[in-house]
Amino acid sequence: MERDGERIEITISSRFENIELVQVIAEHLCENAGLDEDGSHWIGMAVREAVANAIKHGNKLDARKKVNATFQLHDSELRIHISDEGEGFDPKTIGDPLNPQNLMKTSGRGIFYMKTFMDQVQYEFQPGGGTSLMMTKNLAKGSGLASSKI
Amino acid sequence: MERDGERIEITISSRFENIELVQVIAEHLCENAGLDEDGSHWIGMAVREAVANAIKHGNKLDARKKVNATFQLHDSELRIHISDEGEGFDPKTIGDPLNPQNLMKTSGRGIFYMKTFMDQVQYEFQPGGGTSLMMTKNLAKGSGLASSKI
Amino acid sequence: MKASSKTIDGVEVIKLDGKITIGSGDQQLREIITSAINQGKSKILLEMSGVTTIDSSGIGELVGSYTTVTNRGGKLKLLHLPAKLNELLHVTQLITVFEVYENEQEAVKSF
Amino acid sequence: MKASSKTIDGVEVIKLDGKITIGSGDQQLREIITSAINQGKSKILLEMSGVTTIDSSGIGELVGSYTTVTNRGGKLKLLHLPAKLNELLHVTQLITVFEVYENEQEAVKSF
Ligand SMILES: Nc1ncnc2c1ncn2[C@@H]1O[C@H](COP(=O)(O)OP(=O)(O)O)[C@@H](O)[C@H]1O
Ligand SMILES: Nc1ncnc2c1ncn2[C@@H]1O[C@H](COP(=O)(O)OP(=O)(O)O)[C@@H](O)[C@H]1O
Repeated sequence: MERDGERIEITISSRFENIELVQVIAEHLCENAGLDEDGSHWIGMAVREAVANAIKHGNKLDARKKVNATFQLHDSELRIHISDEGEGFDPKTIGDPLNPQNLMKTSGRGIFYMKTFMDQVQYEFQPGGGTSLMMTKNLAKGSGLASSKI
Repeated sequence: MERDGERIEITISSRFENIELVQVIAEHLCENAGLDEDGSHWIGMAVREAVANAIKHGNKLDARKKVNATFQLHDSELRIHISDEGEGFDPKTIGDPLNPQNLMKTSGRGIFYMKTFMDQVQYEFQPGGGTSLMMTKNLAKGSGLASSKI
Repeated sequence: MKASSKTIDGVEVIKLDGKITIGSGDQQLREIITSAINQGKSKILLEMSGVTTIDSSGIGELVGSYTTVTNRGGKLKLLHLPAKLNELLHVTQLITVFEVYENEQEAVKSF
Repeated sequence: MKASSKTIDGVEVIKLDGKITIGSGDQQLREIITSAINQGKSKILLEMSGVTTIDSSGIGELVGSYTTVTNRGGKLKLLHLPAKLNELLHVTQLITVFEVYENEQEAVKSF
């Protein structure tokens, strides 16, 4: 594929209005890589959730703190890396939103959506603070939710 | 304005398909800042021309070479900085596309369009090679072409 | 996000348009529901066809709206779900919580 | 970019749709014009209403097309310019070069 080895990087300050900037990059990249509108949309949504968490829970809406996103395309694998300057968290403590006692909660579905739309979702925490999230998606396998998960 | 001090940075490899990624960032930022669709479009077009030049004339389509774009918003002034890893050029040698002898040329209108849509267009060349372009636009002054230049 | 409402046979039909996402639309939705309830409305039908984007915060706010209305003895139902919103409610099993209609008349009658 | 064509009274009406930008659409436009000329067409009307984006490369390619057709003794005219393309031709004074029509019948008759 001609776009192999592609790497795009974007840095934003921690404002909700900027989420969309990272989301459109993700969607455009996916469409450039030949994914259909739906497939691109679901990946864009995973990115939206990841960036929202980085801004809200990571950087706690401090606009001086940055969120960095990189997109890499190798063969047909898209790797998305999103990092913030926050204090991290323990992914093991995150509840399952499908658990009946969580069903009616007003939050707690962001990571679940990321896992639904992406093949892999993996957190790493830097010693100096900061959350680093790596998500991957094989674009050749069929796009997102409708075709692969339902 | 609440978005003062905003800074967005994006790095792409030198492929024409990536021009649009930088363009959409520009357009979204302008719309977020309250500019109308037309005004945002013209700024997006100036960015498109600048990135196309960086890819084509600067990095000579070498996909390993990067183009970097930063967008900064201070008060209502948008500063856009676009740099490549090319060998630079002498802006004084660039012809005027309105000159009758250039009118029918098939190229040479990119910088002219940038100057039409932006308030300031300024080139700098790094000692180690590389072209650095700074464009500014006062978003409060009315948007782009239709209202300010024609 | 924009909202407009009309009353049909005692049912408050609120049409939501645009984004219901974090920081834009999510709080608005809460305010809309709160104000409807404060005006004594207890039968609320959200017309969703104009919702262009929703994220987990928007979904959470829909759940919160449902709970708020139900706790006050009212009913909140959904009309005309866009395909993507439908899928988002499906994967989170929230589709089992909401009554969803494809026809306004039918939806209004069901209250 | 996509192109489709029809012939009306000996005029080749070519409808261009999509982007005419660097690396996508600009070379295509050149090929379309070359192939029309090679097929002996000399009256060419480009229907532009479906052109969503054009950049300086696309504008340059339009100028190149004009020159190619004119040099072969033919004529190239434009129909239904979108507002933004119109402005791009205005600021570069290229609007003085092209004959532009808003009505297909009129445009066809003018050849
Ligand atoms: N980047 C992050 N930095 C710190 N904490 C995070 C981050 N991302 C997620 N979390 C934690 O994980 C929890 C679950 O996240 P999520 O599933 O997206 O739901 P929600 O954001 O609605 O709480 C958050 O409430 C937060 O405590
Ligand atoms: N980033 C750059 N690096 C090197 N040369 C450049 C760059 N940008 C512009 N130029 C030079 O300036 C000329 C004019 O550019 P422009 O007005 O955009 O027209 P065009 O790209 O159609 O030639 C180019 O042909 C090129 O020689």
